[in-house]
Amino acid sequence: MLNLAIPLALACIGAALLLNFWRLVRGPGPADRILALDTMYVNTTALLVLLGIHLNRSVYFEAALLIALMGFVGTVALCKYLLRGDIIE
Amino acid sequence: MLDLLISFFLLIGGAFALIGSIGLARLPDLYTRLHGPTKATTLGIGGILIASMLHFGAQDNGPSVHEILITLFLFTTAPISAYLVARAALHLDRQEDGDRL
Amino acid sequence: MNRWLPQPLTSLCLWLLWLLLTESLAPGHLLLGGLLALALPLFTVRFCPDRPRIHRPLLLLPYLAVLLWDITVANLVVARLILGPARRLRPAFIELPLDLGSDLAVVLLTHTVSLTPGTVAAHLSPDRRVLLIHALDVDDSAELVAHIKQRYERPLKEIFAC
Amino acid sequence: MEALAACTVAVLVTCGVYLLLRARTFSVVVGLSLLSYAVNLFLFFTGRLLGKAPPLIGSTAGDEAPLADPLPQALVLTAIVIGFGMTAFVLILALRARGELGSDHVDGKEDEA
Amino acid sequence: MNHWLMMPLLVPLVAAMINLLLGGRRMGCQRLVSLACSVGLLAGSIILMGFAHSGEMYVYRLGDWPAPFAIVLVLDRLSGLLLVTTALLALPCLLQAMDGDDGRGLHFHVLFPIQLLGINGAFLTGDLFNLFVFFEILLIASYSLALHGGGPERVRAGLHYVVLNLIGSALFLLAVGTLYGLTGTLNMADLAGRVAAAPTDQAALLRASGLVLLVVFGLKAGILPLHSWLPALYGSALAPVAALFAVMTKVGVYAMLRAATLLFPPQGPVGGTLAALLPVLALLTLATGAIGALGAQRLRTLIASLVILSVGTLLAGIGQFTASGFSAALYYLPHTTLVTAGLFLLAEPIGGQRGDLEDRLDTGPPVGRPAALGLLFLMGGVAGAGLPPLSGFIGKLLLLRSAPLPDGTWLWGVVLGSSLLTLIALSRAGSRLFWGPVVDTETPTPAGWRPLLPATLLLAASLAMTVAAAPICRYTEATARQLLTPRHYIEAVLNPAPPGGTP
Amino acid sequence: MLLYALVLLPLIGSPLPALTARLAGRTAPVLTAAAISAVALLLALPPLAAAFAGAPMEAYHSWLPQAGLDLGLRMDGLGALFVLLILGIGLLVLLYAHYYLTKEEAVGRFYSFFLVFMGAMVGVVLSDHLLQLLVFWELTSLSSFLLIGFNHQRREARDGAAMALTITGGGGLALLAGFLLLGQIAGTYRISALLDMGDLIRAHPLYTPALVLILLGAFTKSAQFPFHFWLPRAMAAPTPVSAYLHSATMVKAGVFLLARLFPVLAGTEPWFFIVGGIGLLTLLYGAYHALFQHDLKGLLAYSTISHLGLIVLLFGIDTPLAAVAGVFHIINHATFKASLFMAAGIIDHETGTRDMRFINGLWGYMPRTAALAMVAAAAMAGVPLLNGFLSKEMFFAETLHLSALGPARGLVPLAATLAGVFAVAYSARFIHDVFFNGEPKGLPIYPPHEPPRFMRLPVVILVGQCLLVGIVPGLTVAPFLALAAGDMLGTPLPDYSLAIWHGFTTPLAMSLAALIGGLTLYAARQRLFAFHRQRWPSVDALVLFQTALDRLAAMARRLTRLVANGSLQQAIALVLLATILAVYWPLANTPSSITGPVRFSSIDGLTLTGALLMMAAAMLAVYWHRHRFTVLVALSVVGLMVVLAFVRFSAPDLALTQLAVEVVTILLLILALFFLPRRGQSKSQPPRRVFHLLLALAMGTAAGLLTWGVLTRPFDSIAAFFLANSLPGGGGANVVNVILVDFRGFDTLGEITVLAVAALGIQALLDNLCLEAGMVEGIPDRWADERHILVLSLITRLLLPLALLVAIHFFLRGHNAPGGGFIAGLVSAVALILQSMASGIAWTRQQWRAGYRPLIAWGVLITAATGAGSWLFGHPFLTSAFGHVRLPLVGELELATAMLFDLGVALAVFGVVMLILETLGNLNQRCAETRKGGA
Repeated sequence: MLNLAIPLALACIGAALLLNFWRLVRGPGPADRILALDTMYVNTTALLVLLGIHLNRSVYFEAALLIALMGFVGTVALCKYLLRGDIIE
Repeated sequence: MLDLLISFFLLIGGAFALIGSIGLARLPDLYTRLHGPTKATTLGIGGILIASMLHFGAQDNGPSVHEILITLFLFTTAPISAYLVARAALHLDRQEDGDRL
Repeated sequence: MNRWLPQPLTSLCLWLLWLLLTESLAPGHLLLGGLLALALPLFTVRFCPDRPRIHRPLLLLPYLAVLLWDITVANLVVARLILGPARRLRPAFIELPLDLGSDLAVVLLTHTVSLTPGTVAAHLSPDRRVLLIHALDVDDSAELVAHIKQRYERPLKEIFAC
Repeated sequence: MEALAACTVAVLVTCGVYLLLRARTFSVVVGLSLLSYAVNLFLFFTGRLLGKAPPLIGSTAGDEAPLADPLPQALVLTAIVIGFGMTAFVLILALRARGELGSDHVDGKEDEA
Repeated sequence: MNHWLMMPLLVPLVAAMINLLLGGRRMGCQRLVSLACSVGLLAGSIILMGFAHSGEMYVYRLGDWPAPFAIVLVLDRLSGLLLVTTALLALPCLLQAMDGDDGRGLHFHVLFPIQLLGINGAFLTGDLFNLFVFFEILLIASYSLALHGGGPERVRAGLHYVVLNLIGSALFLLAVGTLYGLTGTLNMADLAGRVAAAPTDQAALLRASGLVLLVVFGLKAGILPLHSWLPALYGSALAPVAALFAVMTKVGVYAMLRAATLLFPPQGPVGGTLAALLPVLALLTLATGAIGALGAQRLRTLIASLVILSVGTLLAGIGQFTASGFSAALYYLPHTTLVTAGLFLLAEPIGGQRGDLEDRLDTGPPVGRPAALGLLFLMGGVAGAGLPPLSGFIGKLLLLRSAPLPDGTWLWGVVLGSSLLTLIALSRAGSRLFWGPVVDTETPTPAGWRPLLPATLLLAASLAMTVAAAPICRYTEATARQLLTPRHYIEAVLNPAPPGGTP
Repeated sequence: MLLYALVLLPLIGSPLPALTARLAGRTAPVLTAAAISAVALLLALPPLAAAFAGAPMEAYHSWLPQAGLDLGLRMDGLGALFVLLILGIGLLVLLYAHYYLTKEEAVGRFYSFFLVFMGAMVGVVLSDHLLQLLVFWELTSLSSFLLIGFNHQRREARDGAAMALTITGGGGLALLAGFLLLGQIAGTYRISALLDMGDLIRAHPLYTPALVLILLGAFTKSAQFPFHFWLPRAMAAPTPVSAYLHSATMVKAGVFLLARLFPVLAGTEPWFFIVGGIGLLTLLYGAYHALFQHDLKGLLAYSTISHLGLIVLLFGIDTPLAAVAGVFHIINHATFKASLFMAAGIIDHETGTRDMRFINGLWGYMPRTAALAMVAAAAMAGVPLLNGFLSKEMFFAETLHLSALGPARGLVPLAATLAGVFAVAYSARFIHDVFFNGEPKGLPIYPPHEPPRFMRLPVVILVGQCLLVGIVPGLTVAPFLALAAGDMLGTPLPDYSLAIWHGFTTPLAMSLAALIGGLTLYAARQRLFAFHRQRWPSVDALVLFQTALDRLAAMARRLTRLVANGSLQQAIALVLLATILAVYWPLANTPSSITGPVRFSSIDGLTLTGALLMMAAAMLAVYWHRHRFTVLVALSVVGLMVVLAFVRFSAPDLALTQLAVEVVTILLLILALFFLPRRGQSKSQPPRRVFHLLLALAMGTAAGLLTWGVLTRPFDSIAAFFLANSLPGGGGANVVNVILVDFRGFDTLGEITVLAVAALGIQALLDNLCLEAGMVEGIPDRWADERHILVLSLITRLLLPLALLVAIHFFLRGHNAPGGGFIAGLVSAVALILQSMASGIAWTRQQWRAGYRPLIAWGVLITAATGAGSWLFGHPFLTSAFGHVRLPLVGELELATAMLFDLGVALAVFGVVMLILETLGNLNQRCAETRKGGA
């Protein structure tokens, strides 16, 4: 069962990443790109957890946590740049 | 049985993540696109995290609960990201179209 | 209490979080987590100058339950909208007048709005009186405003007593 | 997989080098970043592409997959950190150059047509 | 194990960090710490050279792990020589900097020891990746030092320097990766063995990695097509910094020498290409330096060209892969380092009193204090152009003698031809700077002996190297022999002597 | 020892005049210098006696065998003769110079240089070692440079000096090569040993190159055609210098060398043709041109050239007798030419000019000087009863026996006579034009009168010698000549007589012909001058030379700019080209394939997706490189995919580090973007872009090939050791971390040092910098007015403790699971930065006041101290220790030094990141204040 579900889920996430990237390429505005990037980060978090299940190792969990954290920081910074220019004024 | 449950959550998660991204890809403007990632993707990852909890919890080194942490974290930050993106987009649009609002 | 335990709630949360992180109830970790839970707030308290006062913390639980449920529903709704034909969408910006006295409450409301069906918070007016919401599919904006006020704002008002 | 790895490194290097050869400091910095990604990947790949077991002794899996070569990983880690310092430095230097030379051209001159 | 080996690394590191803790306000204390550090380094380096002079290889196994696995430091005669050269150079540079240049930017007294740390580390380490790390240390410190004081020229030159070296670092990693991917080791002694034993189908890749290393080291050393950053950088950096940088190119040369003798000896599958290429590059670089010197319009550019020229000369010696060639290069190395540094220091007081002319080589009013400055410049020029009786001549003599005709025809031609060009360039420069119509306007003349002391010390070293040529040559000859028998190095690193065998 | 003293005395004594000048004015320096010279002369007497006794004094010490450098001095007859000339004439010139130099001139310096030159010259003639000779040789070039340029206010002095140095110095280099070759051939550099090896050397295939190189040296020094042109220009030197260097000593160094090496090198066809030919050419050329000089010293200079040519020709003729004549002429020329120079100097001194067109009729003003000069000039012309006549006649005689030339043998005597004609003519001009020929015209100093008596004294002495030698050669010069010539040839001397009268011989006829022809020529000088002006357009050698040098310098500049033109792009392209060659060349030149024997592993979809995304994002970054903001986003994607790759191939630690670093980098880039100009960038020219693209492709392919080559080969690494020893030896299950803090902890110490220095460097770079905030195109002009976003700041404050908790978690588990000091430091730094982003840096700084620089310093120090701690236990640096402690309640606890090490790392990394961001963040703030203050 798992043998089927994991590849399927992986495929879904993979497809999601591709779609995100598509949006990132298309834009049209910078905000769209930030959104796409943010979504990529979130999807990658999911992907890492999935990979952990797939490889049956829990060591990727921290990486997932960190991706979530760092993705957030990146998004904040990019948005702040659009809004204010200087992100740590 | 457990496998079934895990698989279910995995598939739910994967599907929602995909749906969120589909929304991001095909919806017409930024504000509508925002909805996909903020909601569907969040749930998607939630599903996968539950699956992970079940999967690792079932193994012999005790319950696996730290996935909750990611969930919590994502649920705290995703709305802010969305808010900021929308805020930025509004700001940019206003520049272009004058004060629409 | 105040000197050495400035934020008891935060400390408690941190302790729990530490246990979550390490996934261990070993005495060593209980102790270490406790120490950290005590020590960290001493340092971070400076970063929270205006400590939010939660009047009735217990009410948070039902609120969170409602929220969780709504999130699940939200996803199903959004999924339907996304997968359906894009033409049928009726997106709109809606202004939600706010009636909350606490900053934390306002923030929680924006979170809630963003996580629940078909709405995303987009802009909070500088005076914190109006929240601009973007909705994916709106029939009647007034009804949506009323729904949000009734379902989320009211409990928040109670919790924070403002 | 080997071909894919080689291809990835090649593309990253190509892109990085092309950007390096642009005339604006920012492009150069981005090019350097790409180049360092490529080099880090390359260095990492020299430990061969083992996808099963991170070099953690006694990690959860019961299967006996060979542990990945930890040495390149340690090297890449060092390289990443050093690369970070260098990128930061050259970036700020680009700012300084803009301040001192009044331009973000790498040679400090204004555009020559 | 001989813990002295850590001294050239830890002393500057601790000194730098103490200076960092002292902060920007207490310049006096910082100077004292730096001075103590430099003096200590000098003393320690001399002691280390004394150890090395016994002919024994001192291997320091960091972390007490067996050799090919963890990092080792290795002290042989070559490292000893270079350590002493660096320390000898550092002290006058520091003294000069303490004349006020150190306050023209932040953190000079942190950067300066770190620069020494990087250089010393590069000379001592026996591990290829660790060499990379030390390269980075010395580079990052050099970036900041080169930019110390600011100003458009400096920033432009610095930017080019930094970017090129970042590319160099990437290429270094590329080469290290290839070597590791093929041989599975990083210890240079171990690498040497594995490269020699590599299957033939790996030869091409190994050769490629060797050549990429050559490019990397060549970039640091400033050999022919890779030298374009050098004149601008050395021409614009503050005098004590430019003087200190005289040894930076030698780090590249050192690395080439190490690689060419240990990793890729000419009889091996890889080294043949290297051995064929090196002499050609050397002569081209030599010619480039000489041509650059002739074409220089500023004194400091001229001296920078001399740096390029010296690199070419060094490689011309090394490229022969004979004891006499190595020995010539190794005698020439400290000489050229100290003399070019001295000239850089001298350029400062000369350029400083010429007003808008600065150090441009146009005829202007002669500089003040012609006796002292002129004498020093004459010494520097004589040594730099390789005229008798100073050490440059001995170095050149050793080099020419190491390549007897008719095989050495090219070398003789290029070396002598560039000597002529250098002679012309230096005599033109000297006569334009020191000789000219006397103008009544008052030129600001530096007073006292203090500002000239560092330059005097450095140039006096040339004199000392002449007087002490015989013992120095004995040392360099022994060094050359040691380099030509890498077996000893490999054995010392990989097969530790039985306990009690090493002090 | 005596010999060493003889050489070293003037050299070591050379600073004394300069020093005494400072103390005791004008007379002290000359007295010092004269005293030194006199003592040296005295010192020369015992060896002279030894030389006469046939047992030359010598001293030889081995010094630097590696360089072939030994110390060797030997004073045989030839050397002795020259020493006497150098010291004797030197003393006279010193006396003369004392009166010649004016008060204003830096006399001390002059005498110092003079002594250096004297010492060097003595060194040249006494050296018994080729290379040592060369050392002194170059020293004479250098000191003559300083002496010629003594009056450096005058342009011609500067230029003349530089030209002399260039020519003679260049010749010296050729000489060096020649000597080295000679040494290589003979196996020794010792001259006295070489002298016996003539046959061996002449038979060697390298003989000719060695000969040519040595001759180059000799000819440049002795101003032989075509290297003669520096000598007339060197006349810009003060006249004592000319009298000393350009008559008696330095220019004689070249002919001395020919004489010294005569037994070694002479006797072959190349010697005969080159030396003889050049000598003959120079003889004629100099004689002809001397006639047309208007400058007194110019005339003398060309005459010197001509006479040197004569001597060279004599040596070239290659018979023992010719050699004797050559040596004889060396002596004679030194005496009469030195005195002539001195006379010219006196005239210059007394009239203020040296132009013969103005100086006329001085006989009436300074008859004594005139008489002396006339005698000397007559000697120069070869008038009987004077020394010049004797050697010249020997010369004429020698030209008659040139069998080697075959049918052309008659030409040489003819040419010699012709040269004699011109010599007489210019000597006549010197006498007639200067001392008679009407009245002086427009002299700067008028009326001229006799110089001080002692200024004339040296001239008197020298002219007296001319007379003495000319009249009673047998009593005066004969023994010296015999000794010198004998030691030069190394063989018994042929019979010759120094008598004035040999009967009516062909040489006498030639002398007479020269005398008569010369006088006739001088009488017809008007027409001749006109002819000369037409045929020899006034080409100034100096101008030519300088133009040539300037051209050369300009060409050098162009060549230099060809490679280093100040363009970074070109520099990068060169580095890349070199690398591309370095990779492709070996790969192309190998028969074996790049692909190795290892079987390929299969690709899975996920990896493919990731790789595709990475590549696509990288290409996007290139495509968009003008839209900087978008580039940032693309770069983030690449970084993210790199993280995924690390995860995919089992490197969790790497993934964590890369992630954290990635975000901080992006933050930095964004911060920097704010300050970069928004102006749209112009594209570079299409051909250049194509070139860059090709370069990039080639480089990329090279990297790809390397990857491919490496990955398809079997692998046997030292990794097994780490995997096996990590837990038992390093006490950690996370092997990567154990490598970082233990096996290769030294790398880590280095890398945090790099980070620390980078941060400090950045701080230094941003010091005093103020930038206009720029904006990027496509982004609005106006920023949003909301400084801090409530929603964000509130939540981030809540997140801070959580993030710190996570950081501590990473830190504590690092040794056994992915994590460690780096990541902990980076995560906590990011957490704090998040506060800055949400609430502003000023606010954050208020809450958190710790200094970052001490943090960095302590971090590095802790790390280093941990390493050094192992010394206490007698272990090498960085030896780790760990142990398990059982605590009540808590359970087992692992304590490892690695932990402390990692703590240092974490502190340093945290400090570094914060310092960088804070400095950068403050930039805008500070600038805003500056701008406000300025406005």
